[in-house]
Amino acid sequence: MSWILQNLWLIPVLPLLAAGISALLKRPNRSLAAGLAIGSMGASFLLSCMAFAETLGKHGAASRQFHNFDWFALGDTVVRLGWVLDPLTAAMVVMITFVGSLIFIFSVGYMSHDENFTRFFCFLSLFAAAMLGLIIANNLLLLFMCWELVGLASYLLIGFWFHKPSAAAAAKKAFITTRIGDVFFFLGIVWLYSETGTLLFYTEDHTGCLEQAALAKMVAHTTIGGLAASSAIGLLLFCGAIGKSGQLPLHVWLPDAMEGPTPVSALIHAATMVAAGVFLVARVYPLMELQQAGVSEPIPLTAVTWIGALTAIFGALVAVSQTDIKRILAYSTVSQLGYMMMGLGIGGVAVGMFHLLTHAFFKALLFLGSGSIIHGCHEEQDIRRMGGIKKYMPVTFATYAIGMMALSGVPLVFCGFWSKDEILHAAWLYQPSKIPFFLGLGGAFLTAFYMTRQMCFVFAGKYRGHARESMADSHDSHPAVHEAGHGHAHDPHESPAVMTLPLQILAACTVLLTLVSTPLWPWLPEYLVAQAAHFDAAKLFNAGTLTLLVVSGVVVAGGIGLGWWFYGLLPAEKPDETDPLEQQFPEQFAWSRGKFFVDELYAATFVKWNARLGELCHDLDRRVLDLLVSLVGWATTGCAHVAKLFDEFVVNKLFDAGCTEVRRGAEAASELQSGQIHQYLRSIGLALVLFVFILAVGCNK
Amino acid sequence: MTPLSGYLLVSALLFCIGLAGALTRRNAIMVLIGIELMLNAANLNFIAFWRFSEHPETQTGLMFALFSIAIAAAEAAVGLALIITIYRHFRTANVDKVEEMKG
Amino acid sequence: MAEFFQAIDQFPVTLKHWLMSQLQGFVPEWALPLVSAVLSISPILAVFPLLFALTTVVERKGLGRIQNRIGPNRVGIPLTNIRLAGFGQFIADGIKSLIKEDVVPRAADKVVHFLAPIALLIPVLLTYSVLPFGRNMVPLDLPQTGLLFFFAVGASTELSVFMAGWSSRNKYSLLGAMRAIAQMVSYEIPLILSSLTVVMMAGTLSLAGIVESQAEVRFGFLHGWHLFTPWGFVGFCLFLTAAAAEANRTPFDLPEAESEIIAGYFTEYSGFKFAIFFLAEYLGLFAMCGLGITLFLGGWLPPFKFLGFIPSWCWFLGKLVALILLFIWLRGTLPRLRTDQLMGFAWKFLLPMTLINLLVAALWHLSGGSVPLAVRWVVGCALLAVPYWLLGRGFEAKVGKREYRFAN
Amino acid sequence: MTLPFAIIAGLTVGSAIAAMSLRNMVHCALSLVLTFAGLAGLYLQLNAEFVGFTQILVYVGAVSILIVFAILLTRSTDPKDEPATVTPWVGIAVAVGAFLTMALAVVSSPVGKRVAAPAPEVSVKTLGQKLMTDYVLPLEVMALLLTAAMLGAVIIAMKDKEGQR
Repeated sequence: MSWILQNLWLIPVLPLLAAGISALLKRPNRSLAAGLAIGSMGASFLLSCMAFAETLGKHGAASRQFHNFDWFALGDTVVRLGWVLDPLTAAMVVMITFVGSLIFIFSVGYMSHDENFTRFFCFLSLFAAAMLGLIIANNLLLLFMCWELVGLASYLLIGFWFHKPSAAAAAKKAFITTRIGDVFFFLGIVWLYSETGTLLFYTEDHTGCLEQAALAKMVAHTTIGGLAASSAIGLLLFCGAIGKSGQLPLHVWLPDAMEGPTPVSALIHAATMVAAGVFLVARVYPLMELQQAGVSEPIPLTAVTWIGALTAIFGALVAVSQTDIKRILAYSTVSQLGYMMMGLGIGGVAVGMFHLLTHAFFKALLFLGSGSIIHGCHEEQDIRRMGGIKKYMPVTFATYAIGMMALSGVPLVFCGFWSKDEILHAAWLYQPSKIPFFLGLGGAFLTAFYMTRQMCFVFAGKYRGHARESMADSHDSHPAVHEAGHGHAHDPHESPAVMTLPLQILAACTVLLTLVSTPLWPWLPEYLVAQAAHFDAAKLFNAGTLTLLVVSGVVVAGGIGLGWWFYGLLPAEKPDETDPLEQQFPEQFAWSRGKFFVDELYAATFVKWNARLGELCHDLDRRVLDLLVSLVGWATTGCAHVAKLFDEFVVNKLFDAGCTEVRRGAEAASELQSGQIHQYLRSIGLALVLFVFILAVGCNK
Repeated sequence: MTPLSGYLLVSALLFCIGLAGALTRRNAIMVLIGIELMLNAANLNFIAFWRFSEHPETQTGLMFALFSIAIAAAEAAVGLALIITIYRHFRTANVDKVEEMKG
Repeated sequence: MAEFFQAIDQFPVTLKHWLMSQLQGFVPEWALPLVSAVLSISPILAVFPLLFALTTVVERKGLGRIQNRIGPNRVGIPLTNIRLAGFGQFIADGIKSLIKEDVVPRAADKVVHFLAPIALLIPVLLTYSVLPFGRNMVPLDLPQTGLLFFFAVGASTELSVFMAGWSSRNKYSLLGAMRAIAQMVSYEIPLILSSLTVVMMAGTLSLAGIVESQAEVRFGFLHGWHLFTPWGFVGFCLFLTAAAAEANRTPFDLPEAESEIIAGYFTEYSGFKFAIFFLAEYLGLFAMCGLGITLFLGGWLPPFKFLGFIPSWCWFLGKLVALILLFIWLRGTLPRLRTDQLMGFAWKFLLPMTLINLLVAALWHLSGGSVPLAVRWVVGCALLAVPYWLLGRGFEAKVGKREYRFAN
Repeated sequence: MTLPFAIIAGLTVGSAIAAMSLRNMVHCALSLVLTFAGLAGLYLQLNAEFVGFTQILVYVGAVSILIVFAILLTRSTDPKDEPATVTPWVGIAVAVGAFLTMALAVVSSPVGKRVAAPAPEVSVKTLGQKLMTDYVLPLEVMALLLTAAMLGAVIIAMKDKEGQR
């Protein structure tokens, strides 16, 4: 067993230690906290690279190594935990530690004015530790624990500025919404345990729950509605992923989560945590793809595909009309997560995870870029109040443009194009239905469109932020920021190097990643499923691939072109102008602007019903239970009155008499209590003499 | 070699001197000194009995003496602190003047 | 050759045995142990007071050099013109103190006043009885309780100081005595705790045994002095600090601070009694140094194996002289502490440090054999350096910057 | 009875009597120290080296210092000619009675005639091992007691802050 496998646990434990230590630090120890967090992340990154090197050049089953150990034993049952090292794990840990380190460094600049700097890095480290633990876990229970820890860290970080009511509400919303998915997830775990008797994924004797014996047992067991146990468990586990990854019914928390600090949005709500759901599906893929007898397609994967496709188009549709720079990116994330799910559902682990990895880089880049913009524009988040920033912030502009092109899928040199193309390719080959393909294509078109719209608003034209300056800074998002900055002219300014450097590195990675992800040499996707990649020109130049490349290229070009036509030709002059798109399609635009009113729907249904139920319980408590309690109380009072009479006339009389006697006796005895220590000592001495005498005489008899 | 009774008699003598002092002296510190003497007499007894016992290798007497020394140290510290406080309060350390608790 | 060196090494021992065998016939049977004891004691009584006498001159001359003066340089051999660079000064001082009038204050408690210097000198001399001056040269070998004896006897000097201070019926004397007692009681704890590390490692209270425990040779040439370990080094520093305070040496010489309370508890002593106090002070310092040498500096062991041919008692004396010179240097260099600083230093710095050092020594002992030496060193040093830094920082912050109101 | 024993015992008892009867309390304390030292000598006579030296360290080095400090801190404001004792004859009578009974018990008991076996081999090592094994609970309790006593003594003797009373 190699050294790195033995010590894989160090990767999550180092950030955990950093979190623990910085939790004990005092507020002024800012540089120490930041140094600890970045240092631990850097060390974890080095370890991750070692783990990565360990998996290189291994193919098939040999690429998976794991280490299990006993956690505790209850009677005969031994609960075992462990960690697993395979390409999936290695790629994820490298990505998380690398992107995480950059985001940590960025945060040093972004949070430099915040008084709770130390706490921020404590939370970030805690999050990183939990996320890394989630990735390396070889046990569903351990994965779930880390999953919940990740959720907790996300809650803490979204609500980092908890004095803002919106941030506190967003944190609560994120926590509760993901909890709904987690309940099902936990049910799935429990069911899985009852079916297989273990939660380890892989074991030395091949009895793990993702291995042949357990899978065969599960697929053979049919439960309610003719559903095989494996399918039901797969669906339940997917519910967890829905909650965490912001898939369609439970996506509402993710855009609100943008209330947190921007590095948090980049790290948690774009690159890593939301990808945990996708990762979960990829991790339990052997379970997901089990084909139930009598059904043509694996049921869980079908659900994954459809939910993913719908989310992809939904997110893109909403993103078209938003005005908050971070919200656009948030809905874009929802949409891209849908893509990943769809990729997993129709193309397998390689396709979905490939998009996850590339997306992590360019979405982190975009979020950090938006953070830099927000920072530069004095905490302004509304794109209508920006504009013309290109000339103020050239570095941010260049890197942001790279990110935007990667997200839109500009052909050939951006990795985003190739990973998205893989998904579309797989969708084209999807047998049961072509609808996901067209949904995906529509999503791609919209993505290009809304990103162009955002770019035009932010960078083109001239700066529109001055209009707001006349008003008092009424909606200043965090008070400690830029107190000194209010004096000088309120032009946007470029961010410090500590913030632009991570941007540049991420932009470089976004481009460089292309080298290993084209169909010419598809090293990254093949690595993820532990197969050797070959340089194969034929793969690129066969008719199907080529056609698809052209089609998606055209679609992207169309999206960008349309966006430019709407927004780029005539940049907005004033912040409160009507959106050009709104002028054309007012009704549809209203739907999109209102996010299809999902939040309102939930408020009108689930939340309201819940409140009703609460009121009902309250009424029940007050009317019925309180009455009972009062009755008991009255009865007790009545008894007490009777007892009081008895007390007064019987007990008290006797007691008084007794007391008089005792007092008389005590008065006599108190004469002995002279207060003179010598007298007491003398008595003790006399008693001693007496006792020794008796003892001596008695013993000698 | 001195027999056991020699040590026991010395110990008894010390004890009674201490007792006499504690019974007669008016100053609280002197009373405490008397008590210390009595404790030491008891220690001497422990050691003497240990030395003359049939199984001295068990060291029980030594242990008892050690613990008793430690306790005596604690007792002296607390006792003297109490006396100092009494002195501060009553402006005297004579125990026969401190009789507020009499019946 | 080797036998010759061994003969020199064991010369005092063989001399005593020879004398005893010569006296066998003349002395009655019951007096023999007594004679043996006298023979053991007399070299100590000869060597150390002489060393004291020389030290006084060296100290005065050394301090003079440090303060850019010359120091005593007149007195040489009497009735001649040989000046010996002033090294005859101690003889003159001795004669002066012997023939001076012995003044006792009228109000003094005469008996106690008389007994105090004696009660101080006796325990100090007693401490010498357990120090191993050389190979096989321990006057009173207590294999079970050597170190305990040293501390027990050393502790009783406090009472003599009290006797001197109280019986003089003098404010300054009493103040000095109180200061001295508070200081000695406080610094005795770190002193004992820092010595405990060595006891833990050597597993014995016998001082000769402790020296033997450092005889192990490392790397082929280096003797395993306890000084050459992280805990040993720190322990030695703590020990020296506490020893300086125990012996009332600068920077801890508050009990006899001339500029504040004249001469402290022996303000009212003159003549020969004063000389005895002086002697006892220095002998106490020498004994402390001797104990430090025994515990940490390998006692009579040479630092390198190949230097083993030099007689063991020479090594002991050499180290003793080196430590004495160190103390003289410290006296000439360091200013005196304030009382609150003195107490704070003992309780807030020395005590925690000695406790941590004890812990480190225990770790060192337990990790022996299994953990590589370098790792033990690094961990040991880190465990000691971090508390040192933290404690030192807290201490500094407390002291604060002093303002010299009248100097400005 | 041997000569060293006789000397030490005489010294001990004599100084104890002095400690209890002298009028000057500092003299009493100094005599008490002599008693403690004599007791340590008796322990040495009984081959209990460790306890003997501990006795010196604790009593001569610490307790006696405590006592003289206490004496100096509570210098009496009472008039000089007041008697130092209270109804001495009763107390002395009780003490003498106690001694007579105990002496009677000692003399009449056969145990007192026992002569010591050869000196037992007592090593401090086994003493320490016993403290850490068989007697570890008392040891811990003792540590707790000493800590509590120290804190208690400090708190009791601490001056009341201004305005607290």
